[in-house]
Amino acid sequence: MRYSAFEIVKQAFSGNRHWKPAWREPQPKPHYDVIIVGGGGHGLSTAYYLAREFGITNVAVLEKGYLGSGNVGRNTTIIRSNYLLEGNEPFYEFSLKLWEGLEQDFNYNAMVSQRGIVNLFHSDGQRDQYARRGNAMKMHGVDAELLDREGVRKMMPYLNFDHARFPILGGLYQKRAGTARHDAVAWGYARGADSRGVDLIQQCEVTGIRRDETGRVLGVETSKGFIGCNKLALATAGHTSVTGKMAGLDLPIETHVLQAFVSEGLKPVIHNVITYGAGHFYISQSDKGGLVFGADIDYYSSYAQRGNLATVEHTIEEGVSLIPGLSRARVLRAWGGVMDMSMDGSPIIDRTPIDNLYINCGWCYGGFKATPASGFCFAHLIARDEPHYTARLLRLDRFQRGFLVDEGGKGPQPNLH
Amino acid sequence: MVSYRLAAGGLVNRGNALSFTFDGKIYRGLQGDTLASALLANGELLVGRSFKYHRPRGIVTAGSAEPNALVTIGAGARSEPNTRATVAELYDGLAAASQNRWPSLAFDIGAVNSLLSPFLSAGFYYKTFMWPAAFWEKVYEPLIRRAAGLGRLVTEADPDRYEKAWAHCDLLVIGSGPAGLMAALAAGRAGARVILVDEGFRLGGSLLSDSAVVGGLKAADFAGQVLAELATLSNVTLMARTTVFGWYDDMVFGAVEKVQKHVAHPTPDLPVERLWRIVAKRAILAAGAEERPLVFGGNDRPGVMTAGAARTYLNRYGVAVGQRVAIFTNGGSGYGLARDLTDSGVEVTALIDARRESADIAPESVRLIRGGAVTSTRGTRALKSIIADRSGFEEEIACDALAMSGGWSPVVHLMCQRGARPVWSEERQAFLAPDVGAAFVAAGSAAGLDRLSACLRDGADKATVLARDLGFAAYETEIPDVAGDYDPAFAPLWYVPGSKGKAFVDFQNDVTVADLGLSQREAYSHVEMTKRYTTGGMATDQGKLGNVNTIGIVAGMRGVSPAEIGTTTFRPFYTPVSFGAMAGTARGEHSRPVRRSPLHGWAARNGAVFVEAGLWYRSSWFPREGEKTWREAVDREVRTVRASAGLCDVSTLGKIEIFGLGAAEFLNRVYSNAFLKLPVGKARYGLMLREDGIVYDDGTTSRLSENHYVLTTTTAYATDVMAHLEFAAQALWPHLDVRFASSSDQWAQMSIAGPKARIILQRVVEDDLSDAAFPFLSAREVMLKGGLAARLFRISFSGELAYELAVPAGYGEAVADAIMEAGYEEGICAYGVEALNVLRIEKGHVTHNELDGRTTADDVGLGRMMAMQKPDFIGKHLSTRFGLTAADRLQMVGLKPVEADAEIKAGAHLLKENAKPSMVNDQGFVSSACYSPTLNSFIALAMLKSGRERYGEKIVVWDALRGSEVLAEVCPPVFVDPDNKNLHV
Amino acid sequence: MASLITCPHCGVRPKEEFSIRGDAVPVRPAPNAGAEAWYAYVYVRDNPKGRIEEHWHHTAGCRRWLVVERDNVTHTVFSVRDAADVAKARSGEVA
Amino acid sequence: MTLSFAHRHVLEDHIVGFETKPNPHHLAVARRPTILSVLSHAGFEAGVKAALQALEGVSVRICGPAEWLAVSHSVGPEALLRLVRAIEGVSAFDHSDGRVLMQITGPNVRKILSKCLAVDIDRDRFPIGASASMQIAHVAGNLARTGEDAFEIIVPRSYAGTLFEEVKEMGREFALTAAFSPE
Repeated sequence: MRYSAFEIVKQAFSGNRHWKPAWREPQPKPHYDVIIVGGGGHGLSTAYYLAREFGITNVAVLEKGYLGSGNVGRNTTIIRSNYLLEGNEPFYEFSLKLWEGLEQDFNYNAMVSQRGIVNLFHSDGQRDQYARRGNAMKMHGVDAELLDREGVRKMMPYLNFDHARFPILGGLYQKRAGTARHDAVAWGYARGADSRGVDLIQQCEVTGIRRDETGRVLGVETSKGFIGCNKLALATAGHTSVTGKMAGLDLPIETHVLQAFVSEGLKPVIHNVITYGAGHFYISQSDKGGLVFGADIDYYSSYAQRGNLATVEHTIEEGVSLIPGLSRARVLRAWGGVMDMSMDGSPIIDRTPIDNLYINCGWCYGGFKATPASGFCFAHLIARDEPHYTARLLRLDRFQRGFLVDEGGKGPQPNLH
Repeated sequence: MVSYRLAAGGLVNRGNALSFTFDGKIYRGLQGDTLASALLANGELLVGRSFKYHRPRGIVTAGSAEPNALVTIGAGARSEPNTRATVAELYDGLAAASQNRWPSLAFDIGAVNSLLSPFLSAGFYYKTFMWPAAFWEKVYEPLIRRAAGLGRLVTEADPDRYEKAWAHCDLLVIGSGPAGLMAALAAGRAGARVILVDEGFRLGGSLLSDSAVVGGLKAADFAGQVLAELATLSNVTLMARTTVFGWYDDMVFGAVEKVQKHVAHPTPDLPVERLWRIVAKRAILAAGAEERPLVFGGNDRPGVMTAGAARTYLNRYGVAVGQRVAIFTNGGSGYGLARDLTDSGVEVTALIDARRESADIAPESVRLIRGGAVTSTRGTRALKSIIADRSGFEEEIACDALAMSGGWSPVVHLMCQRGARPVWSEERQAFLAPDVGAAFVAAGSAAGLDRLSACLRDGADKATVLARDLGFAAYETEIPDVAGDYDPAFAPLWYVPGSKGKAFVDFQNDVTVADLGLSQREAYSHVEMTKRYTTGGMATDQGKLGNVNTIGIVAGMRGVSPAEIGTTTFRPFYTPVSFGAMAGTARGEHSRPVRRSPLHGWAARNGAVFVEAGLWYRSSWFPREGEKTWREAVDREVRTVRASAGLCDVSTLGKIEIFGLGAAEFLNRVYSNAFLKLPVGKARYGLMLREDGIVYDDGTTSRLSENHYVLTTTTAYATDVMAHLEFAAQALWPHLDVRFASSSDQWAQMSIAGPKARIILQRVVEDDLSDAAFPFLSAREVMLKGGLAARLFRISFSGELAYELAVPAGYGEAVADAIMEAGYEEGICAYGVEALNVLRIEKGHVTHNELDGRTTADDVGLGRMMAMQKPDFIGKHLSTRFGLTAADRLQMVGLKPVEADAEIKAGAHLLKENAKPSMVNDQGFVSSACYSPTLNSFIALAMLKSGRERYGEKIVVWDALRGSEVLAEVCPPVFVDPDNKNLHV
Repeated sequence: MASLITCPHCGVRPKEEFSIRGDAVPVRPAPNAGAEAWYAYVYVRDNPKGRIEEHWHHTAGCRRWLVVERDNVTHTVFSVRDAADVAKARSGEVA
Repeated sequence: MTLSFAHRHVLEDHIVGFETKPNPHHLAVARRPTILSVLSHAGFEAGVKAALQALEGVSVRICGPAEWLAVSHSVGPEALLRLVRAIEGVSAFDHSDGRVLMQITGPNVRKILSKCLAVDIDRDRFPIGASASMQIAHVAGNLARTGEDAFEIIVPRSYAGTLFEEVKEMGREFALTAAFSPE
């Protein structure tokens, strides 16, 4: 069923009683060409692109909860491609390009909204770093502007210019960045994959990976029984160590929790995405009026989808320091996303030492914006057994070989990335 | 006028009238009112508009679950959007305004959405607004954003104060209703440290709204009696106006206290709100139960509210919610209300009980309709009548208020915030609190449904168990007799079949039963997906009123038990918390502590312009009269240092005193270069790596005596390096005899640099400073003239003859003044970090601009500092990985523009001449740049692919971000005195 | 955990007083251990779901490194020990 | 050339005027107390602690295992350093200029402190004589209880201004006054 304005009108006149299910709820087949573990954003987009770009449709996505129940439904919805390093910038730009055509592509309004992002800087040193990053973006043909203090003030007069501990000196602006409606991203990919024949199997937890004596993966043990496959792809960020261990993989990943927040609905004041350079804080305002914001991880390892009060306070201290007017707004809800913090802060999309096992992990807290490219590149890898050009540096062996993609320069302490 | 104030009754102070405004109109209320009760007392039923359809809405509850009566209170920088009128304490001068309407509350253009509702079904926006693509951002989204939100955020800074505090107790009791009060009493009498909190401005909870008689007293008086006793116990703290919003690990509860939200003019000596972190050994959740609305056509008409709310307005505030009140119930609550209303002389036009039979007895004067249901309501901006249906027979009943009761849901929110899910009880037809261990239990109606007497008993008993568990001798608490309460038991009725018109499940977000049906048809069937697709439960009340009904209705559609549907995830915050309270004082200029150098006053007196450097303020440059730009000052400072002498504050560098027989070995392992043989009285430059082989930090370390060193770090890394050393000493090599402590704050440290540095310093220092007596890299204690012991180091960052002098911090200013005076004739100047930066760039010294967490020692030309012959040092073993030694790594070089006045800026990238800009063609970047007054040219340090092989090459300094391209020559990174002659004079 | 940590030296303290480094299980290899061992020590993390050991530094208190043994799902803390004691015990000496 | 160097307290800029009469809630800043950092080498911890506690006119503040501050209002830094360095297994240095000491007193002092720190300072849990390093108003400092309603705070000099202002702010509710201690 194609969604269109006409369809909406037509359905409205029959009391909205004839809308079709957005996807089937199939029983698993005994065997698939490809099984993707994880029905989150990355898993679903991988399935979608496998079907759409590479013609591989005998695919199952196994999800232990409901579709989109992982981090895709629990994040601050920012999309951007303002990176510094060669390992990252082309990949995230590829992703942003896919975002730009996404709705028409999968016939679902994911409300991709390119309202721009401003990374504020507060010292000369930080300006130099952002200039370096902005020039890297421009080298790759990506839009970037360096705003001075007045430029920032003109765009966001409500920021704290006069009583700040760390004055705002300017900002790196990427106009094409913005936000997307996170749940709709998952649903759009799911619907697109389903309509191309992919089986989306919910409430199906993978409990083991079955391998033959040569080590080859035969399939997965699940709460719905054994399901065989030719290729197995893990897209279980947050839990990659757990699923990886089922196949004996040891990974450069620690799991941490990142809290995010939303305020009560308010008439829109903040039009773009802002990141605070003197601390960890980022904020945007959704199309419903909620202020969506977050800051740093809780710093300790956690698989619990919840954080602690100290981080909440710290986040909001930063927020009020940056935007004094927030003081009388109210925070409505906090949630916690469980994430793979990799040892250099960048993701891994690669084959593994096990022949037909592929992983997509290590997204730290930046996985949402990567959803389209991650799926595309992972599908490319699975289909062709070679990395997509933009993901060629996001390899698993880079740690051993010393080719780190360390955007923050923080070194091998995952909670610092 | 429909609702009105009764002539008598209630807990309001009839002798104290308060004046307030709503949408500009002046009203009178009474002390003890909420804004909601005062509006009702004035007959104001219409208080807000819903989010999506802009339907007129009235007050539904008398508490914190209110979805409709959201108003903005206050004006200007003190205006507070989305405030629930039902919990806003009335004060004289309160000014409230309705929200989400234009041009006025009564005539709201947005209400046209209601007519379009067939097109605006759940999730409609996911299916449309996609064509043409460009229209989304230009047309559709701006329209959607115009409609977004409820209240308006004022962007001015908040003029009020906020605080945060910690509290500790044996037992935290949340809720001061019957169970909470008795729990506090039982534990308080036993001697436990008890904190009793309640979100209301008057303690007593539901007792304040109850018409029952407890121990011979009116329920509210009984509460008063217990509170009076609690107030005499020094181990009990009573906290009204305090909402526990979150339960965190280790029994830490977050709570927010409204300290001055009920006054027109807050005093600055107190905060308006205070955030509490309450650490409790045990806790009792006695938060009561929330009454569910019934779901039927037109259940959102102003005038429709919960029965419990109607009872509260009647008994607590002396307000009748209507002149003719109809009641629609599926349990005893409706009967209790009918009795209270008739006792107060308010007409009850009909009591419609969905159950065919029950033991409840309606007052004689009230017409009871058993087995009936309300299928729709009439009225435009206020309720005029209801349509009651009994066995297919419809009857229109005129009324101006409808009280509904769909049963009760225990308020278990807090106990579910750490992952446990509430448990469906078939018997209670409610989700009950999960078992979260013995330290945190629910009591009273929060623990299930029970009569008042049982709640009193439950609170006392559970507190007794917990107090005994903590070792207190707790005795059984006597529970008074209760008369005149009602049985709140009910039978399930999730949705009235045959309802006409929209039947709302989530009032604020306008989610209807039809929306739930659509979500199921479209396969958004998991309850979390249903929520996300319909937005039910996502409003400011977070589904407090609607979620259980949603679950019941979806269960009905699917033909399963609500247990199978389950709840969505409970997360903080129980009720929304102001950013202000969460931020406390840590905002604006106070967002981080300020660190002041001991030479701050000296620098200020010398005219310094300060700059933030981490937590510090450092002197950036020292402008003199006539200097128009910062560059003029910096150029002069640099020239003065190169020609004569300057004094720079370097107190902010980290300083760590290291002691022990193992100190030398320790240093040898934490630095990449050799440290075992550093002689006493000598300083050495050291390079510290991370374990992955990347440079971490640099600094000098001096051996002051055989087993005493002082190590310095950069300002930025002082804290991290200290922790890093502690890790190495404690977790890696605990056997080494090494102890250390930071002495960063003890010393005022100043660098005296320049060819005249010795002459000047000698005038202040007793010891012989000749090159022979105190050569380069000397480091030892000296005596200043006047008898002050100091530390002197002959080290140089500027490349000139230079010393660093450290004196006890309190003497810093005096000593700096003395040196400035001693060097007056030589023209000594104060110089700041900007000049220091120029001096070090000219000399090719690195900072964290170059050491950006990705560079190796070799990258920055310090490969010789990798003492690979040492068996072990941090970073040695991974430093030889292929990627870290590859030939095309970025290496530090100098850059000189071909045209001297062409400016190079840090952050520019490098391209081969005529190369097209692309990431593949990217040759590196400029890490540091400045104008060199010594060379009369811009110069830069840059990281360039295979840089050291490319001296002499012309390269494009590409700065498209700032619109510049400069041709520069690659050169060695040391621009001044490459042979280090100046250091040894 | 994570709201409060009972420091073996200072008693119950809020999380704000600590800085956290990460997994405390990997042991620094012997200097001659070889590339694979060093790679594993610096980069590879077992990262189990459940009981873990983590290095916490009591930065605003006694400035000792601690090994916090806890559950990363329930956040229950089982023990908090001084890292030096743990390191000594691991190297075969009774702490 | 003979020089004499004036010593300046870091809070000179924050404390203006001495005319204010101390209120019941008062913050008294010591002008020049002697404060040494004392570290014990492995194996000597108990002996060092006992020896420190035996020193006359010296208060011992616990920073952590094997680390203390030795505080005195009567013994000067050089003299105290000599005494302390005579203890076996000790390394010590003069920290008098690197640390600022203030005493806060008053019937509601615990209420003020509960707004500055997280530690339970109920009399049963933090009795008179107890001391520990902890976060005080966002600054790592040392707190000691010197009386029923009296506490002593020692913080790094560079942070003293921030801490002083924050404690004063939290004391506003009880009209907290502040001044240098009378010499």
